[in-house]
Amino acid sequence: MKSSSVLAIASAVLMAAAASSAMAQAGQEIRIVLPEQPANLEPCGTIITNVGQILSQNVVEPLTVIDPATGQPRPKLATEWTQVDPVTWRLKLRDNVKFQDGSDFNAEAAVFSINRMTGGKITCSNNAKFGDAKLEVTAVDDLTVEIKSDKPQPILPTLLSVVMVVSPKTPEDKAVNDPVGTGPFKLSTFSPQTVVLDAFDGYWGQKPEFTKATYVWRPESSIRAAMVETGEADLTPSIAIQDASNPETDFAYLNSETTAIRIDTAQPPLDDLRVRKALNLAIDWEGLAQLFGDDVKRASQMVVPGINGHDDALEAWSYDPEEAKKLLEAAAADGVAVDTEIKLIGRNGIYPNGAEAMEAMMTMWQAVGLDVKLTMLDVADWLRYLQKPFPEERGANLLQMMHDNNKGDAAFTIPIFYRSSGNYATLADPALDKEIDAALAATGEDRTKSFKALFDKARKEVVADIPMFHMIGYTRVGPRLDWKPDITTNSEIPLANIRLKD
Amino acid sequence: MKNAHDSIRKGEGPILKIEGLTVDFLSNDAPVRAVDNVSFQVNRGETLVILGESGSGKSVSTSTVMDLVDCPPGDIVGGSCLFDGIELSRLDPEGRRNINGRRIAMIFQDPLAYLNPVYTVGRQIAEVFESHDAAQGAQARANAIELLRRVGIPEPESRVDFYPHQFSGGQRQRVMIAMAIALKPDMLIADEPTTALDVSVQAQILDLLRDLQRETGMALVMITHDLEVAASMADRIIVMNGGKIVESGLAQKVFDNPQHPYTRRLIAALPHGEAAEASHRRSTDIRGETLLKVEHLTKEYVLASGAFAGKRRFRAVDDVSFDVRKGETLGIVGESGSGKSSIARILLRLNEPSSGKAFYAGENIFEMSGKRLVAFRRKVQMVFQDPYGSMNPRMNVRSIISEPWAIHRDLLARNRWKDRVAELLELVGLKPDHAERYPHQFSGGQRQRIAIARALASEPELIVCDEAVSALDVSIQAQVIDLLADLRTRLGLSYIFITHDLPIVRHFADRIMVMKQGKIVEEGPTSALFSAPQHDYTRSLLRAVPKPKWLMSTDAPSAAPGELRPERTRNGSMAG
Amino acid sequence: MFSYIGRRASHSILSVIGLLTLVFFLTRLTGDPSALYLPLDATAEARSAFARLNGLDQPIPWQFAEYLKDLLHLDFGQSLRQNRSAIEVALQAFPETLKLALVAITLSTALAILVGSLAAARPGSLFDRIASLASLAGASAPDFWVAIVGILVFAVGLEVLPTSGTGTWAHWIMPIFVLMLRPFGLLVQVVRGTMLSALASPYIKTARAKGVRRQKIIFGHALRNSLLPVVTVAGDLATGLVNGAVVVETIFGWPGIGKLMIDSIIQRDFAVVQSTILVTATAIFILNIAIDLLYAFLDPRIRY
Amino acid sequence: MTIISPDAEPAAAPGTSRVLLAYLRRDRLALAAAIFLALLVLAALLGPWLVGDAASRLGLRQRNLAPFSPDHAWIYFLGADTLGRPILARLVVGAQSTLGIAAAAVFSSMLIGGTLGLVAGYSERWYSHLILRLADVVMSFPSLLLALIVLYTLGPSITNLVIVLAITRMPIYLRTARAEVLELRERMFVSAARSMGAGPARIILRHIAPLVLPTLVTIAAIDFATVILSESALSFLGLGIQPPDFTWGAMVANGRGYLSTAWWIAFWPGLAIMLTTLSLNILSNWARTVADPQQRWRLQTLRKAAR
Repeated sequence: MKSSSVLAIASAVLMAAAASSAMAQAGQEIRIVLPEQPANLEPCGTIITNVGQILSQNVVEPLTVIDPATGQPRPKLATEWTQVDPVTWRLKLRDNVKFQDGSDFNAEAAVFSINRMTGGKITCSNNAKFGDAKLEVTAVDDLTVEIKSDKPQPILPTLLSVVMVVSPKTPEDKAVNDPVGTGPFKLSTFSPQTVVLDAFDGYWGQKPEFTKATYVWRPESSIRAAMVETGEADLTPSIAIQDASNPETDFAYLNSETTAIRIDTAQPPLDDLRVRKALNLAIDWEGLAQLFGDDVKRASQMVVPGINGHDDALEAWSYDPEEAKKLLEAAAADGVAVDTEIKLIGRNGIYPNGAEAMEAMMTMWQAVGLDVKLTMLDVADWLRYLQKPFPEERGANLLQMMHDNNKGDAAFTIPIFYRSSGNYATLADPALDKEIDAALAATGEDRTKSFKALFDKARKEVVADIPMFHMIGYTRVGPRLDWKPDITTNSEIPLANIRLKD
Repeated sequence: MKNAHDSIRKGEGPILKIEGLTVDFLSNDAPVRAVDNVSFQVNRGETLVILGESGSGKSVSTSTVMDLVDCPPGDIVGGSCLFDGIELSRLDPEGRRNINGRRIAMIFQDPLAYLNPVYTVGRQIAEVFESHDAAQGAQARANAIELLRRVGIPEPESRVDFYPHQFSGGQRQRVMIAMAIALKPDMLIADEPTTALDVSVQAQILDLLRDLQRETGMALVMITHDLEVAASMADRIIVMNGGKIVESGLAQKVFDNPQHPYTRRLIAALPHGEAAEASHRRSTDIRGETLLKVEHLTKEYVLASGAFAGKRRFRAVDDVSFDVRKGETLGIVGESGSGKSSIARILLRLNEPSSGKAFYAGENIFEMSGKRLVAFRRKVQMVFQDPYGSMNPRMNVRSIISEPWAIHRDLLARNRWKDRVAELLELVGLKPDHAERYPHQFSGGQRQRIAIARALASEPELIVCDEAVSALDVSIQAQVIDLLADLRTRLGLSYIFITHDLPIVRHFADRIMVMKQGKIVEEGPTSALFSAPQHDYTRSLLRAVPKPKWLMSTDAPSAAPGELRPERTRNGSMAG
Repeated sequence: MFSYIGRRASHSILSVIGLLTLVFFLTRLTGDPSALYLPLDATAEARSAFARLNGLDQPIPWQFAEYLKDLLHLDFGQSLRQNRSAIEVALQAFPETLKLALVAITLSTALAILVGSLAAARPGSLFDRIASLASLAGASAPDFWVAIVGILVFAVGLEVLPTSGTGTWAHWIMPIFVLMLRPFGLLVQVVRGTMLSALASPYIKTARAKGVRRQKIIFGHALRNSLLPVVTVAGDLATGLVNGAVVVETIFGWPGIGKLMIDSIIQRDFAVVQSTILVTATAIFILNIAIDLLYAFLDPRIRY
Repeated sequence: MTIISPDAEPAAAPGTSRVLLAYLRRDRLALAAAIFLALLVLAALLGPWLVGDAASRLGLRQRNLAPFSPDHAWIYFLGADTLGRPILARLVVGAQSTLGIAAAAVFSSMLIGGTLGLVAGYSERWYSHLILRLADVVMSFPSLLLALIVLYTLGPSITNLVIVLAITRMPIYLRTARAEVLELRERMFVSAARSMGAGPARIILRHIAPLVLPTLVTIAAIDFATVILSESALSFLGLGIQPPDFTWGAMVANGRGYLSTAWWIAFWPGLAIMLTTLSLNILSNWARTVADPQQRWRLQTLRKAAR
């Protein structure tokens, strides 16, 4: 009696297990667990990580995509593009593309999508990539679009990678949670627990292997890792380094993020170059790297390799506490108040182990004799220090920051940090401003060289920041999937690229 | 039924025989011996009264019979309890349970606390039947209704579904009795069953107990501290003191010819009717001037009685006028709810009156405020019924007595306080070195002395005593009253002495005012009121004082007024 | 009774209005949300456009007046984050929390009553000691710690429960267990304490003198009288759960109002913050009135 | 008692502290709890002096060092945290901030809540109603929101954390104090004081407050545990104490990500929290038994009479 009932239970459990695995295979469903709940599913906000990871290239598609290897734009819904004159670009669009609601993709639809983004009637995060550019978009014929801008836009095709094309039936003046695009999947449900996508039969390109994709979210990295381990999910991006313990399933990838500390060059004693250099030299970089994993790359500049303008030859600061002390002594001898209290402003949850890194750096700076005090702030509070106008009476401060340039060009980095008008810049050097303007206007080889020169100058002469690391992301991929993350994983997870192992 | 069969054997010798019972209560220090080598027996059908003051061990000995003493901290050191030939201490819990409620039943002093507040009385009575598998469900309920009718609860069919708090004190005790007699026990233990009740209600309950005993032939063990109740009920009497039996015998013999000094002292303290007239402590010189004059005092309460019914008004004090002269003691007598305590609280401005005036030394008390009120509160002091409750348990005696000086700063310089406390303590018969102790370290009588010392501290002219001696044991009552009378003579005080107990005021008051339902029904000099009461109510109050059993004619139990007595079921048949 | 409910309700409405006003002004002290809603590299124009679009450029008292005006039309504002009506967001999340809280508080109260009464029936016994210590130990651990260890042990190690999420009954086990720990621990103590004093009360003596069976004395007489303080504490704990199942919701991915509230607070989604507080505060006040009515039901002496 | 003649000696009170100690010895669990708490307070007071700056000494090359490693100094006995700092030293230093925050929060909420409760209970003026509505508002005000508001407007600091915790716990004391006062003010000795002419201030401070205090202190003991736990929950949500300051709660919160790989980082501080709150609960249970005259005998050495 007893043994038979045990047997019955055991067989029931086994059958249930078998059934669930069989279901997963038959349904060709993929389950992805994200770190955060997407607040909304507005296609104009795909540069927000958790929106982009669901929508981008799955539900909605951009006009162009960036090649992760070269940083150059490649065709997507726009098949080719030509620069007619410095302020005008002409795009050819893909033919035979249909939206998930049945309407046709054509020049009108492209114009509508661009105008919806730039129109200002909805809050559109993606639009920020265009800065303050004014665009005038017209449909030349059914599959040709012309874009005129008020000033030269040498990298417009790169910028077009954030233009998500939406059905013309989408409201123009209202943000939506039910996006309709041209992608291989259409939105089925969006609830506070889950987002479900179903395959779109009328997709123009190659059919993905999955017919259904389910997204859930858990903030705790260890739980997300556990979900993939137990088979509750197939894939999770951005797990913490300590959870990336299984080389079979956990893949490291250089993401496009660069961590750094900004030095407020306007505040004494940080206005002294020697102090700024000492700050860079006082950090035990090798030790600090332990916090971020073996694959982390020491950064010498604010963009990752592969971005147009990155200087591979530029060397990072080394660890030399003795030299740092000497520099500080010299500065002190010149009357610089090196004993002023310096506020180190960190942000909660900015990146994994971010707070630990700040604590460690504070201790190291204190070791060379600087009076550094750490303050960890909430995002909104921290933003007040990051962006202009800076708070009055902020005093000498160092600011923890992370920069993500995944758009292939240093133009998305240099002006904001180093030009006096830059939103995060504490510098105000007219000569430097001029150099930057020239570089931005340049094209081709010249552009690359100018950017490299600027990064060199920033590292060696200006020292307005303390570049830390090019960060590594870890993704856990379930054993039945054949897929590897790359630099774009932080902004999109195209389901069409994921294959099942057989 | 088994019970019916048992109850026939009336008068065939002892139903309960207790031999050498000794019970300790354990604590950190040496065990406290609550019952010390006590032996007695209860005969079938008789009434045995165990008389003793608080702490004499009278309740513990009977609780042991009912297995109600928690062990630990209780500890039955030795002795045997033989009930109808069964040694109780050898029974297992189930055996004890079978006896409790079925063969021995018990009723307690405070029925409000001893009835479960969240169940209807019907359910609690029915529980007796159900616990002993005598009846279930509807039958048990029907039995409960019948029992309620038998003990004199009006409209038992509807009242059976009432909760204990919806009954008056006397009715609650009737409910307890109904519960106790449900299975016609062989023995009923009544532990101070009438102590918290008014005299007239007390008389009714005692009558009921007597009637029931006659009907069922059960033995009745009555525990009381009240000599008059004891005399009115007892066939035999046991006097306990300090855990020991000091005297026992036939009731009349013990009362008429007490042997033990303790018993003698107890009986001497009893304010016997005519004797009080001879040995009274009334004041001798009453100066003519009027200290307090109360005119048409009325206190009305509005009772909100639910959402649908209108508002009901209730007059606690109804158009009362009187005056108090200097050096005089005015006694205010009435049963609970007569409004006598409301008057005290209003006069001290603890509650506000609805209308009326009260002039103290010519000034209307109710219009006083600020400094005038504070000054008035210095002149008039109050002594409360419960001396322990009226003192802050966190303050020592010195702070308690010096509090008036802390409030009325000009009364006494701080450096004189210590000496004055010592003086006052001596004045009320305590030792000066008691000043550093706390109220809980004193006995009830001592606490009341401290309360009097506190009242005297502000050098008052009038002291209002609200049931000031009612909570004290008989022998202590007399001492405190003597003290009050002494102080009156020495300090020229006036008293308003509020009580429910007529004999006590007879001893002490110059004039007496009898109150009923907020109104004054009779007022006059003490001796006149006792010798020739004018009002029916006063007469009935005087009559309700229990008379010794041996002086009563058995077939005419005194019919007491107050509560209406419903018709009794004549045949007295009990269901089951 | 009805007038009592009316009075309580009017007090509650007053409190809710006060609460909403306080929250309105205090949340505005926490800074400008536009920085959080726009990418870090958004232009100044984009920021001011955002503020204008969402009415954040007006002076705060003016914004409050607007808010009140909309409230009268039962318009609770739009969520900045979620592109939909704020009250809808809150009302969608609330039942999830309520389900969790009700099950947790009911189970822990029932269990605590059982364990606490048995412990009080034999004070000092082995059962009493173990029950007291174990329940207290459970209540003494940080809940998120218990939750994560629970997942690592039961979902990853033993693979008998799902890690997190919603769906089957198995998904309920761990969140409920974690939520129950603290209420259960505290309630066992309360039940044990009140039972001990109830068992020492006079009416228990009466019951014993009547020959009532021991089981009935404990569960019929003593327990019935101990329920009032238990209900009080359970009510307070339920209030806490309605307001604060945040940790469990966060860890187990339960889409409840606690998680919604904290997300909205951190994201400065003011309309949603206001709506969640409106919903939870209303629920708490209703709960309090319900508890008062339960008192009257449990104790016939209480009449309002 | 027998008849007490006026000159009979009232019972003398034995030395209170000696009796309490004897009661404590009778309850071994409570004794253990008391010893643990005493050691803890000692560690919090002397600890920082004992371990020096070890609590903040970086050891990036011995990150997540496992406990009980024989080849490291004794201070690494419990292992090292994510920055290679010795956990033992951090526990000792963290004890100070953890207990300090909890004590300050509990004390101030008891003081403020108790005072408001006294006023609200004794007086029936308009401000009593205001206080009650205020308590309602505070009670339904989510503590997390309050934490964020304070964190943002006043900045992250231990003082501000104390403010948040104190405000959220306040209504408990307010309501308890009020309920007690409502009962106490009807008591005879309050009437007696009033009839003697005592004003409201004197009655509240001299007569009522001393009797309310023991109840509040009992609640405070349990609340102490609650505050430590709420503080750790705030840390978990990132709204609690901010680095470089830390408490046990923050240590658990920071170590939670390592539970599967380096369990000791979150385990030791979690254990410390658990033992502390457990001890407080056990002690407050003990205190309740001592205070209850019907239960007190359980803690007494019951000496039977010789028979």
